[in-house]
Parts: sequence; structure tokens; C-alpha cells
Amino acid sequence: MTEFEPKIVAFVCNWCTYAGADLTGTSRIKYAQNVKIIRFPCTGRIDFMLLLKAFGEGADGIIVSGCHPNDCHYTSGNFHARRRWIMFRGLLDLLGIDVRRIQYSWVSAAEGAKWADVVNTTVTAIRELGPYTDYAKVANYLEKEANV
Amino acid sequence: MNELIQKAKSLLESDTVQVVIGYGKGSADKTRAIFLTKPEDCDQLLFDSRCVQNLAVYLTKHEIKHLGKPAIVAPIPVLRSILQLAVENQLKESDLVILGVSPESKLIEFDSFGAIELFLNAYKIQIDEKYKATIDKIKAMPVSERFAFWIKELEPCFKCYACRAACPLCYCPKCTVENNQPQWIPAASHLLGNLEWHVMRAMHLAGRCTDCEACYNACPMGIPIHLLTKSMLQDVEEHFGPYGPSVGKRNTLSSFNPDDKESFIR
Amino acid sequence: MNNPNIYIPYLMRIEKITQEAPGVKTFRLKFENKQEAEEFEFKAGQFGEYSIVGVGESTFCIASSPTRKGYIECTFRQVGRVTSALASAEEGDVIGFRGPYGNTFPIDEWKGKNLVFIAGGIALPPMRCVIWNALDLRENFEDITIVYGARTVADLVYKHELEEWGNRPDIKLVTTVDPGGETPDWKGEIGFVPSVLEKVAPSAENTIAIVCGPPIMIKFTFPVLEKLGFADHNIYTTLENRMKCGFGKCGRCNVGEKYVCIDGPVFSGEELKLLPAEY
Amino acid sequence: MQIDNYLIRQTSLEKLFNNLIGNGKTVFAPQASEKRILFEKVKAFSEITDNYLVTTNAAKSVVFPRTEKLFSYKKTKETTEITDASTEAVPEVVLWGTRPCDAAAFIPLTDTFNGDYPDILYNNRRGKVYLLSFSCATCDEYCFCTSVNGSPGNTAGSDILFTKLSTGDYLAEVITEKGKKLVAENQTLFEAAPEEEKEPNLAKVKTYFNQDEIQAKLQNLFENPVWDEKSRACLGCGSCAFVCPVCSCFDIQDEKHGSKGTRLRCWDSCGFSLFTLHTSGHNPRETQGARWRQRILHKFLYMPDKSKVAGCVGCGRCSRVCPADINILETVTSI
Repeated sequence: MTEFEPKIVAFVCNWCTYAGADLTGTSRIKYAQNVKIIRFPCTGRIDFMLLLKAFGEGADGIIVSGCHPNDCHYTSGNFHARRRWIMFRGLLDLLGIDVRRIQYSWVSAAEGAKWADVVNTTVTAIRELGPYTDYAKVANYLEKEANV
Repeated sequence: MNELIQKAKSLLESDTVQVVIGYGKGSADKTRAIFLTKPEDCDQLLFDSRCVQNLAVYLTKHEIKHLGKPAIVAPIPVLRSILQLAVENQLKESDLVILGVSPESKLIEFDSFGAIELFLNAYKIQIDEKYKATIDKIKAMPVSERFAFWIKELEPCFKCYACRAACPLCYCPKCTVENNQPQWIPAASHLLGNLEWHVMRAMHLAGRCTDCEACYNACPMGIPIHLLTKSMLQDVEEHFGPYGPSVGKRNTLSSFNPDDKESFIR
Repeated sequence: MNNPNIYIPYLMRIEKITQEAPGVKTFRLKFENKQEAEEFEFKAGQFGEYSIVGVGESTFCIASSPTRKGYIECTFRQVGRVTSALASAEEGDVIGFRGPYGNTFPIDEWKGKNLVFIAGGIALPPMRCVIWNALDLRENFEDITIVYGARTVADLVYKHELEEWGNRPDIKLVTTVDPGGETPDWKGEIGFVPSVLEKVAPSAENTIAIVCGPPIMIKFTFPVLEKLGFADHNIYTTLENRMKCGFGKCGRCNVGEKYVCIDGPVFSGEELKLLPAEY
Repeated sequence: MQIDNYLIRQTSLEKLFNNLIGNGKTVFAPQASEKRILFEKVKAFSEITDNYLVTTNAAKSVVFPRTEKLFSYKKTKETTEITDASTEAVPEVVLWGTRPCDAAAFIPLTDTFNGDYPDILYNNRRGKVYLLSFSCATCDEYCFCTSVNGSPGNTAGSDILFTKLSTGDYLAEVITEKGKKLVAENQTLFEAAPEEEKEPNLAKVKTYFNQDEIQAKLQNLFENPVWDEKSRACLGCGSCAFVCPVCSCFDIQDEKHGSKGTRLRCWDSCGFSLFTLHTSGHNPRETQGARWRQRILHKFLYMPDKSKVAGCVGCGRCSRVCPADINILETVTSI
């Protein structure tokens, strides 16, 4: 059997983390290839439902990342996002959706090395947790159950 | 009670309001929302412990608005909802007359939203100990078991959206579930559709819910969805301090503090 | 339909796409399956459910004439989810089609009569089917008059066919646009369909009027027809209501007791007067 | 068809249940939990409750699931492959513990799904359902089966109807071929018919109105203030339709995962504002009053006009669950 390769989706803001991830590349820092990056104007724009959609489509882990506090391109988008993450995380935890599979981080445009580290440690953590079968069972319910 | 009836009568007689929204006799031993437009009908009004439906939900319904300016019988949960609606700019003081009902069933009139807030200061939202215990019990389960617990609880949901319909704060003319470009939440009721719907509903009430339990009371399947909003209320309090609607203050998730603390962001 | 599962669509390949007006396209569709193509029959006035799998179904009439075999055409405006997905389809793509459903225009009963077609905006497509049907059997009918209006010149659909009809000596075509919707070189009428109809004043003698358009146009056209002397049973229209199944089960398209999908979509003025205002 | 009467001992019911399970049938029966009594899949006789008036949900989901696959598809570069869901095997299902109203509801339901366009998905399921009903010994103020041509001991729709007698044993009325087949398979459990009359063991359900009279009155009641008045408190949810054993309006929805997906049929309700909303924004049923009228007229006028059977069996579920306490009986009697 081949080793489990986690599928990770990263929702990142355009101004800091996306640029940071770019820097990781241009600095030729190698990091895990498991991540698919989706760029948003701002962390404030990342709707919480997108995270569930990612799990629904088969993601094993999620990274959400944006500008450090006080560095938001739009002044306060990340502050709003932070409040939302706090609430969302609590709700998911209550529902038994595995919050260990969602890594939040602040990665600036200058932190190419930090991005590589965030991705690598997340991939390692998710690899240990294994595939997210609990959620996949629910998401693929219709395919399994011939008729409901 | 008599006080309330007299007041309602005089409001209709003087044409100060065109409709009184209150509680009346329902089927079996239930009470129900009634809409009185004639002074002589006001004797139908009653108030007792069975009157749990949150009448504030009718304040934003276009069929009811159509009847004219309302007076509304408002026990504490309704007062909280009215205040929250005011905070969200859905109501103006001149829009309605509030016939407050104290826990001792006394009529209290309010001339401003500020007065409601002042009154409610003595009645802060408090999560019942038994619910706290249930929430703690759920939180103590291993994550997989917790997930299985909720999937099983949500399974009977057939998406009648009674929870949404009964909630005074679900007043959006077009709900996210009705958005189909893209289809944000599956319209069908199946495990994923149910889970996503309830996550969405709870999140959209985060920091707004005033804990009236209308959603739970409305659910024909008796799904404990109020535990989600109650738990979030606890979270709001834990992270952002005591919570309650307050005139001139923004909702928890529409505002921020640069010093908000968390422990999970790298 | 041959498939015992009535929800399964025919697979149709888009043979040709015509851009009719801003946001309005016509698809010419051919059956993927030869046998289905041979067995498929429909009559003027019927409709179908067009779909993009994974997105959903949408209801529109069949806009081509049953006298033209081997393909069907549909014309739609891009408004909602399904029509947007359809609009982004390309020639050669496969889409789904269920049908034909609903009743038909009683064109056989109209033999030897004059026909007046009155249409507004995107409501010409349901009528185009019966217009071509009548034109292909031209000798069966006396005078044919078409009054067609749209908001602006650009919004007129089937521009090539309008030109063709306009050039034919055996058709009287009157086109009109709403005031303000004209272009400097617009040669047609300017005004709303009902008032233009009143000006054209077709004779009600031995004449059938077929009306199709937005509710507001229908509302004002009926009194004009009455004034011109048209009896209710000589007026036909086709209704539209939101539908899902197309065959009387999903329960939403009824107007009073009548289901638009099985009792309609074609109603005579006489039938319409008996229906409650639920459309 | 001739109805055969038998006696079945209280103790034999469990044996009958075990035989059904043993024969590979799926059994749905009323199961009580803290907050509700639902028709649910049961494996053991002990899971069934007999202490219920009617269940909260209707039994219709067995033949008309709330979400049902119509077909699945796979898109390839060249074309689209469609897999018909109606060819999938459906299990033999026993509905154990339906009430006579529940069983009667299958008649209009079957009408709706047939006619000019027989619905094979529905018919496949319906063909495999056995209805083992139990007469009602009790009723409440929401029950009105006798007003819509039903009764607490009505046999219509059921395959076998059990009525509990004073001895604790049951009268078994075997109504259909399916019922006879079950009796034949369990011959030893069915004894000679009891002496005791069925009638005294049934609930006395008050008759509030006469369906035929209501049908006649509704002919000319489209424009009437009663619709707005009675629906004023309506919140516009779909609970009444979803617990109704007859309501069968549905929506068709697609779901996709990449290049694969399914087209689904799912329950819908005439109480939702979106139900009839055109894409243009025009809504033929603009107000909750118009929607309430549609619900009443559909059940008490349109359906009996079309297929001779009313679309309401008088179970009272909709009134029991309504979060605004809108009572269907009240509306109909006020007419």
C-alpha cells in the first residue's frame, strides 16, 4: 500500500500569504506538494462555508492564512476574520468536525520560510491523523446509499 | 391581564396602531399568535406560561406589515428580539408600540429601545444549567463520536425550515439556502445537506441569537438545534465578554477588537 | 418517451447556436440516439425540460415547427441558474431534453381562417413554432398577420426571420418597439403592442388571434381584441408557470384546478376567463 | 375483494414480526424516543411502541423518499452517460403499525404518481410495500378521519388491518392479495375469526364536516378573506407538508462532484414562497394566504375533482406540528 498523501486546500489572502507563498517559490525553498492554494482578496472574504465545501469535496486538511493583525490591506479584514474563526472553530468543535484539520496562520509577504513551515507541519499533522473518512462518509452518502 | 386588554383596546380605538399582535387561545391546550384589528376583539388576548412563541418574528413579515402599525405583546424573549432587530436597523421606535409583559405578568410600556435595554439589564441572557451540562457532555465525547452523535441527531431533519421561519432574526428576504448561483447549500435533505444547513444557520446567528429557543420549539422533529446557538452564546461570552443586544453597539461578528485573543493561529 | 423512467432526458447535441438578442440564444438540437430521433413527435405549442446535468432543468417551449423534422429548436433568455449554464454551452456539447409535454394549438381546426399572431419580447419563440407550422401549410389558411414588439430594437428576436416574413407577400408583419427603444434607422412602429394592435385593427371576421407575451401585455391586449370583436373562443394564449416535472406531479404550476403542464400551456380566451388569477 | 377475518394472538404478533424479518423484509414501525415517535427501520419487536396515536412523520417516505435519486450521470469528453436509478433493486418493506388514515393516504399518493405518466420509481417501491395497519382505539382533538370518508377502523389501503380486542388479542382483517400472501406464509399464526365485534374497540372520532359538501362549497371560494385570516400567523415553513402523508409536491435538484453527479427528487412545499416564484421575480402566489388557499383547495377540491379521493386523510399531523398553531380542521370547518 502506498503511503497516505493528504489533500490540503489552502485559502489565502492575496496581499500577504499568497505573496509569501510566491516568495517561498522564488527563494527555492522546497515544501510539501499536497497543498492546493486558492487566492482570496482578503481573509475577511473567506466564507466559513468554503471550509466545509473543501471537506465535502474530499480535502483531508485545510489551511487558512492571511496578513498579520494590523497588516491587512483593507485595514480590518483580518480582524473580522479572526472573530469569525473563533466562533466557527467553536461550532465545528461542538459538532465533532475535526478542528485539528484546520490550520489558521498569519503569513506575511516576507515570510516565505514560514509558509513552507506551515504547510510542512500541517501535512505532517494530517498525515498522522489519516484521511478524513468521517466527513467523506457523510459527503458521499448519496453515492453509497442507492436510494435514501 | 385586564390591563393589557384595556391598553390594546385603547390603542386600536385611538387608531394609534392598526393591529395588535398577541397571544390567544389555540387548539387543544395551546396558545397561538393572534392579530387583532378591532377593539372589541381584544378580549381574546391572554398571557400565561404557555405563550412561548416568539411574536417578534411577525414584525418583519410583509403580510403583517401590510396590516398597518402594530402593537406587540412582548414578554422578555420577545423584548430581546425586538432590541436585537433594532440594533440591526430592522425596526424604528416609531414603527411599533411595545406592550411589555414582565415575568410577573405585569404590563410595562416602553417609550424607547433604550428603555427596553435598561429593563433587560435585570434579565441577562443566561444559559440554563441543564443545557450547559448537555453541551459539556457532548464536548467531552471523542471527536468521532461527537460527529456521529450530531449526524444522527440531524438525520431526521427534512428541511422544512421551520427553525428559520420561527426565528425573529431570520428576516433576510432571500436566505443563503435559496441562493442557487451557485447552490451554496444542497436543497435536498440528506446527511451533508442537513449538516451544512445547520452549520450555516448557526453561524449566521452567531453573536446575534438572543436564546429564545423559537427554532427548537418550531422543529417538528424535535432536533436539539438550540444547543448549537446556546454553545455559541457561551463562546461569545468566553471570548468577547458579556453579551446582549445593546442600542448603538454592533453585533459581535460585525465588529472586532484588535486585541481579541485566540490560541490557535500560528 | 421510451424510457420507463420518465425523468431521464434524451441526450441532444447542440448543432447550432444563434445569438438572437442580448442574452437570448437559439439552440438547434439533434438527438444523439437515431431511434429516438425517428420516433420523436410533437405538435405546435408543446414544451420540454431542457437540462444541463449537474445544474438542473429549465422549462421552455419547442420553438421549431413540427413540420421541420430531424431537430428541435429552443430559444431562451439567460436569467437563472440553468439558462446561464445553457448559455455557456457550445456547439457540439450534449444537453438533456425531456418532452414533449402539454397540449397543443388546435391548428387543424383553424383551416380556412385568418390568423393574427400577437407577441411581445421573448414570447415570440412559443409562437414561432405555430407560425412556421402555419407557413409550411400556408394554403390551409387565409390572411396571416403578425404583430410583434419588444422593448428595444436589439431585443427583437429572430431578426432574420422577421426580415423574411416582412418580405413575403402572403404575410402582414408589423413590428414595434417600446417608446425610447428605437434606433435612428428603425422603420417599424413605435409603441406598445396593444396600442399598435389597435391601430393595425385586424378584422375579427373568421379570425383566430394567438397572443403570447408578458402578463402586463396580455392584460392590455385582451380588451383590445374584445373591442375589435374577437370572441373569447377565437383567442388563444400560452401560459407559463414555474415547473419542475412537466407532467402534473410536482404540484406547482397549477392555476386553480388546471395544471399548465398537462391541461396547458395552451388556453383559449374562454378557458382563461374561468381560471383564477394565479399566473 | 372479499375480506378474510382471522384472530391473531397478542403473543403471535411478535412471531409474525420475526418471520417477516426472517424472510428478509425490511420493517418500518413506530419507534418512540424522548421527543417524538417516528416510523423507523426496526430490527427487533421490542423496539416497536404501541403507545402512540399517530407518528410525528408520515409513512410516505418509504415510497416517496425525501431525497431520491432519479438518475446518476458521468460526463466524459465526448458525451454524457446516464445511469437509470429505477433499475436499482428496492427492498421489500413492511410498514408495521400504520393507522387506517396512513394506509388510506397511499391511495391518493398512488393516483398522483400515476395517470398519464406512471412514475416507475414510485411504483417500484409501492409494489414492494406491505401495509400492516392497526386500528385506532384512541383519538384526539386533531383527528378528523371520519370527516374525509375515513374511520378509525377503515380498511382502505391496508393489506392487513389489526384491531385490538378486549381480550388483548387481535382481529386481523386481510384485505388484499398481498395480505393473503402474508397470511399463507404464516398460516399457523392466524386462527379462526373471533366472535367479538370490531366496532366497540374503535375510537369515536367526531365528524366535523362532510367532504362532499366542502368540495362543493370550495368551488366558488377562490376569492375569500378566509385564506388571509386563517393563514395570518403562518410562518411559511414546510412542516405541514412534510409530515402530511398525502403531500407529494417535489423539487428536482442536481448535485455534482466533479464530472459525476445525480439528479434528485426532493420534497417541496407549497408553503414556501419560492415554490412558485418565476425567475423574472413574478410570483403567482405572492402571499402566504394564497399559498394556504392552494394547500386547502388542492386537498379538498382539486384532488377529489380529479381522482375522486380527497388529498387529506384527517390524521391531523399538520396541525399538531405547526409552529404557529394553524389548524387545518379549523380552516375547513370555518368554510
